[in-house]
Amino acid sequence: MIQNLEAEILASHQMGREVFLLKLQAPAIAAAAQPGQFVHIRCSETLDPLLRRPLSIHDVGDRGELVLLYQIKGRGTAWLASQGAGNKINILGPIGRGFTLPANKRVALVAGGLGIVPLLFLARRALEAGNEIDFFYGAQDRERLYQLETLKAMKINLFVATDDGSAGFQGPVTKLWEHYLKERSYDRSYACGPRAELAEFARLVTRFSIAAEVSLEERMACGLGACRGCVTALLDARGKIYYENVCTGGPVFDAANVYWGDQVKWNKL
Amino acid sequence: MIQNLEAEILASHQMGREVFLLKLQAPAIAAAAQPGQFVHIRCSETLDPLLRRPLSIHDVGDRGELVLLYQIKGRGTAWLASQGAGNKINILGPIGRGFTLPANKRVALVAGGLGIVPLLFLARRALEAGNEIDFFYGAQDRERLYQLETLKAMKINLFVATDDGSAGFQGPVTKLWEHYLKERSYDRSYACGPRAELAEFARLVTRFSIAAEVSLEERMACGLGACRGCVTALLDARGKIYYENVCTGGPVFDAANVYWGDQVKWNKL
Amino acid sequence: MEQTVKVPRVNLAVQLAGLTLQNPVMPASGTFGFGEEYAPFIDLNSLGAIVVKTITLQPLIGNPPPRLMETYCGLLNSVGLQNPGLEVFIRDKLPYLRRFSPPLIVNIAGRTIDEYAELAERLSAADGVAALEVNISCPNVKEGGIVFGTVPDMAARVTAVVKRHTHLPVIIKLTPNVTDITEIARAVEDAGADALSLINTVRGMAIDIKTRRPALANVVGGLSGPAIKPIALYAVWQVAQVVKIPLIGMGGIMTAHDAVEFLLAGATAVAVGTAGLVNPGALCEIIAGLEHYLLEEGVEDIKELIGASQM
Amino acid sequence: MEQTVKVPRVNLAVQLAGLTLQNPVMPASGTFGFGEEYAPFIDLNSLGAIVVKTITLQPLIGNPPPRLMETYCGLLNSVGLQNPGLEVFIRDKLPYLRRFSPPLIVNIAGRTIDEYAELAERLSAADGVAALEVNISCPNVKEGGIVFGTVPDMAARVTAVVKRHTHLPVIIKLTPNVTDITEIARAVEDAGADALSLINTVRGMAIDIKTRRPALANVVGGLSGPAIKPIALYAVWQVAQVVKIPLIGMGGIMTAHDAVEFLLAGATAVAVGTAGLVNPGALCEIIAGLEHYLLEEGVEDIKELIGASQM
Ligand SMILES: Cc1cc2nc3c(=O)[nH]c(=O)nc-3n(C[C@H](O)[C@H](O)[C@H](O)COP(=O)(O)OP(=O)(O)OC[C@H]3O[C@@H](n4cnc5c(N)ncnc54)[C@H](O)[C@@H]3O)c2cc1C
Ligand SMILES: Cc1cc2nc3c(=O)[nH]c(=O)nc-3n(C[C@H](O)[C@H](O)[C@H](O)COP(=O)(O)OP(=O)(O)OC[C@H]3O[C@@H](n4cnc5c(N)ncnc54)[C@H](O)[C@@H]3O)c2cc1C
Ligand SMILES: Cc1cc2nc3c(=O)[nH]c(=O)nc-3n(C[C@H](O)[C@H](O)[C@H](O)COP(=O)(O)O)c2cc1C
Ligand SMILES: Cc1cc2nc3c(=O)[nH]c(=O)nc-3n(C[C@H](O)[C@H](O)[C@H](O)COP(=O)(O)O)c2cc1C
Ligand code: FES
Ligand code: FES
Repeated sequence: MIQNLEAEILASHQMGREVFLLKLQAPAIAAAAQPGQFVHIRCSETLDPLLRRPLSIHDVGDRGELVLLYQIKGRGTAWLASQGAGNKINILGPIGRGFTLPANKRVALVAGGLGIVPLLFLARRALEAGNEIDFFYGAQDRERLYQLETLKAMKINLFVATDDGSAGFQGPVTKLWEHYLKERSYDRSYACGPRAELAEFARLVTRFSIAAEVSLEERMACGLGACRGCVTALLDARGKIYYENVCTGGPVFDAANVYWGDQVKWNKL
Repeated sequence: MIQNLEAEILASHQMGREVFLLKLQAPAIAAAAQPGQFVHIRCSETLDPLLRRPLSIHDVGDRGELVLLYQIKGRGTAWLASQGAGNKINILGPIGRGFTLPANKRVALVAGGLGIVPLLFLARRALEAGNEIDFFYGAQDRERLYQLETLKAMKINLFVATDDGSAGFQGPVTKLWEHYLKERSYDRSYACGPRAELAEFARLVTRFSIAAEVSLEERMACGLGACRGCVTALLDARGKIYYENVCTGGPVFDAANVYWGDQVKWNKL
Repeated sequence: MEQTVKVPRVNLAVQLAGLTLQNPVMPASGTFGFGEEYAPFIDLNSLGAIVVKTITLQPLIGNPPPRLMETYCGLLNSVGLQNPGLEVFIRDKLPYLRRFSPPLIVNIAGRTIDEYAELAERLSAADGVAALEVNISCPNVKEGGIVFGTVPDMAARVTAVVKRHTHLPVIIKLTPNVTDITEIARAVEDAGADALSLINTVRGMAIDIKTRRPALANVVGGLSGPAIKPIALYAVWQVAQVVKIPLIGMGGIMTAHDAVEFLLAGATAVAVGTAGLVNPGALCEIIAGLEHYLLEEGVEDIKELIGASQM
Repeated sequence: MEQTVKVPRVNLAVQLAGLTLQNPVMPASGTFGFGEEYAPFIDLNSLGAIVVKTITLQPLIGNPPPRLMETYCGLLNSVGLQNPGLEVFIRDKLPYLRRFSPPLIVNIAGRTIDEYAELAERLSAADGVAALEVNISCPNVKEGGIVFGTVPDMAARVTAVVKRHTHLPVIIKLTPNVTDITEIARAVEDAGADALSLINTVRGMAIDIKTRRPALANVVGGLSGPAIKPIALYAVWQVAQVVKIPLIGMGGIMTAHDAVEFLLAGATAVAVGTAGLVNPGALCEIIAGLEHYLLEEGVEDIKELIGASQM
């Protein structure tokens, strides 16, 4: 069940120029959290900004800690970054359908940029379930490869790509994955990152016939499935478009069901 | 000239259940401040609440300190009360026409409730200018007689009234003043407090033919005389109503010029 | 043996178009889904009424994303009446909703007058529907919706037709996007409306300055939330001066304080939309806040507040 | 000897109805007094234009207080066009305003069409007036003002008459309180308007729940500020699709970001009202912010932004 609670900030660490790691005390949410789910946060004490902001669950701790990782994008996240340890913030969660957790399988996780957020949590749970993990992680440059040390300490096969080549392969993480796809096979794959990268990921999994899930983003209001505002275009069995809530129908979707074209254009049909 | 600056909070003391004394470092404003003037304060880091809040200048210190005293009334003042030492707030000031400062005269100052705010500052300056001061101070009860010790330490004749009789005379401060008016004469008098009390004060000064000034309040937007939003009804020489900005035409007005009736009713004329 | 009887000290109940509401607070259509989404957070039985998302005859897939954009103290939406259609509503949603005691108000929209008629008829035959709220004011669909809401004659025709096809109380929901809302209100009252809901969202827009494209795929959206409260309150006040039928006020109600303003302006009940999207507990907090306000002010019956603001 | 020449790297200038504005930012009428009130805070010479409070033929004492009420992200006002009248304006205010280089736009309102004509004629004869902004949209006065702004025919008549009585560019200021603002805009364009200002305030109201009286003595007020930005932006967008004359966009502009949205929607210039009431430096901060934005985005000429948002 989704909790609506005031969570105390245990710590807020700056991880990069505009990226923060936030540790909250929220046992009821941490206990129920599944990788791929998110929390919906009030980022103001006033009515401006008005709406909550969704942030994926990055990790949970043994003592009810809930860990988030986010980038300052606008006023909501800027407010969040201004809150220090001891402050309380109002959060709803855990929300949404997370990733399908495999057991004893070979899986690939493909993270682009802040796409690392839910995939780190997924990697941890997937390891516990006895899976073998190839983890592909791409970012603009080495400074933006957040949580690299944490990943290195995990029993996963880590592959790194950066746009500028400052760490690992130079180029998009999907390109890097493509190299390995020819030689390594997967039972399932998972991706989170910018939409263009996810579309490329979806192209690859179709070509290599791999079951795949992606985590999508849309602007949200309620986060509860009530307002129908956060939809994304999916394809039904006959290839016809329909709109599904990202908040409760997702944020994780089967890559094969997602309509990867320009969603706006469909309006004209 | 009106300053627009970020002032650091030196201290914020709670003086009563909902009343706070705020000390700011604002040398440019403190140096220019005249009793009766006010500052106009942004009470939010967001756009909600939107408008500034006017607060009278309560006192100034030797090292550029500006002292305010206010009661929490709504969201703006509540925000202000949440700000602690070291924080900076945006203030405009000093604004408005203050009290006419007498020299070597006998004056009466009549304060009702938070009306003490500008009158304490006036008393200090009036003392410096060699005046003899009868200070009448009324409040609901003794707990709400803020700054009583400060007043007692000043070379003024202090007369106290409370609605419940928990300190001094039981009844309205204007009633108390009326007793003394029969035996004491004044060159000039000054009042600040709830409008009903000011109206009664105005009645008394007319009856006893004392020159008198009152400090009025109206809701404000700009505080600069630009929007014409903060007007109060005054009477011109022929007894006809006109509207004057409280922010720049006041907040201190000659009691004889103020229209004390229901301002709204004039609309119908 | 002594007994402690908890006597409710204030009366929150109001009468609205033949319905008795235990309190005047209900969700605004389209912001409460079909009720189930809020069940984890509030007791639906504590509401004054339950109001569901607009139902159309056929399922509607709605507008493409992005459908939402936050504005200063406001929310733009262009959901476009996405809904599963009448049949699925009756089959899949109504049974759940019937479990709750507050009157169920079903909001309907047609593309044609005939569709309004059919919706009214079939919902009146369904068990568990207490009243119809007729949406002639959605800014997000091209056909139907708003065209019916801006021309007094059309508004009256829809009202009359719906009235002929139902025995249920008919509430007409008005748009603020008109030169004179009282004209529409009067036309609709004359045509037999039992109550009015006002206001629907205010048309608005935002532009994404990075992409230089309208922030909503649909370009125009409906503005809701605290930003529009003064507009909504004035609409209620204006209409309350000219009609006799009861009003449901809505638009930017965030707190019990806001709700009291709407009652004083002449609303018999209030609906809460955007506030519930931000805070799922909002409806119940507003109900509790109203009770608290009445106790504080020494008002025994909330009905005393209705229309009590006068110049 | 080397010389460092500071070359302005971006061009902020726009053309508007024959006027050249060094940048597209001006104050909104009625929020900037007669300029002098802001002189302690900003250099009036840095503005794109100067716009003064509405002038009427006779002095107006305005509406009784309270005239202001804050709402969520908004401001309700019912100043009621208080102003010293045409003669005092020309005698006491104009000489001061003539000292500044940006074009001076004088906003006028009449109670009758003849009054508009006389205002236009006499201001055109005065030295230092660059253009007239014709207020046919004030929600706070009973006569004149808004009645002219809601009926296309009336709006066109006022426009034509003003045009006949002046050689100055004529800007007509429209109200958003209509069913279809494009209809009014077209009528006014056809009648010869050189530019349009939109929007004036949105009618709204608030109630003081303590006294149970309307918060404004005048009951209804005009809503301005960030709350109305989406409404204003949509009005600009809509009108930009149907008229050829340039638009001055206004309503809730708080930041350069907001101003860019208005330009993208089709405004040639923008006016800033409520933001300046909250922060006296707002106009200059917005001008600086626009320059910064152009530099960041690599846009050399701000004119490239005008109407650049497309679906
Ligand atoms: C399910 C989900 C999970 C997410 N997880 C993370 C995460 O773990 N870490 C992280 O840094 N970000 C995450 N995001 C994105 C994050 O929600 C937005 O960056 C944030 O809401 C921006 O808020 P703001 O007030 O700072 O910026 P705003 O000023 O509101 O917006 C800045 C930009 O962000 C976009 N945006 C605003 N709100 C949303 C929204 N609700 N969803 C998507 N985009 C939005 C705006 O369109 C704009 O382009 C997630 C989004 C979703 C939908
Ligand atoms: C010149 C002047 C000097 C003042 N000096 C002081 C002072 O020294 N100490 C002090 O405690 N208060 C003072 N006030 C009153 C103070 O400005 C208001 O109490 C404050 O603005 C309320 O803001 P809020 O957000 O807390 O409450 P809100 O929620 O905004 O309002 C609460 C109540 O205060 C009224 N109010 C709101 N804004 C104003 C305003 N600008 N002017 C008058 N009433 C308003 C509202 O109508 C409402 O009834 C002064 C007012 C003026 C005009
Ligand atoms: C996301 C969203 C969806 C809405 N959908 C509908 C709808 O389907 N039918 C309807 O009559 N009104 C709809 N509305 C309008 C609301 O019922 C209400 O009239 C409006 O939002 C003003 O109230 P608020 O400010 O409390 O949200 C919707 C509003 C929002 C925000
Ligand atoms: C206090 C106040 C007074 C105003 N007076 C006038 C006026 O005299 N004439 C006019 O045409 N518009 C007047 N307006 C409307 C503004 O010019 C502007 O159209 C409106 O406020 C929207 O812009 P904003 O949201 O930036 O304030 C006034 C607005 C305010 C807030
Ligand atoms: S955000 Fe409301 S349905 Fe998803
Ligand atoms: S507050 Fe604007 S004129 Fe006084």
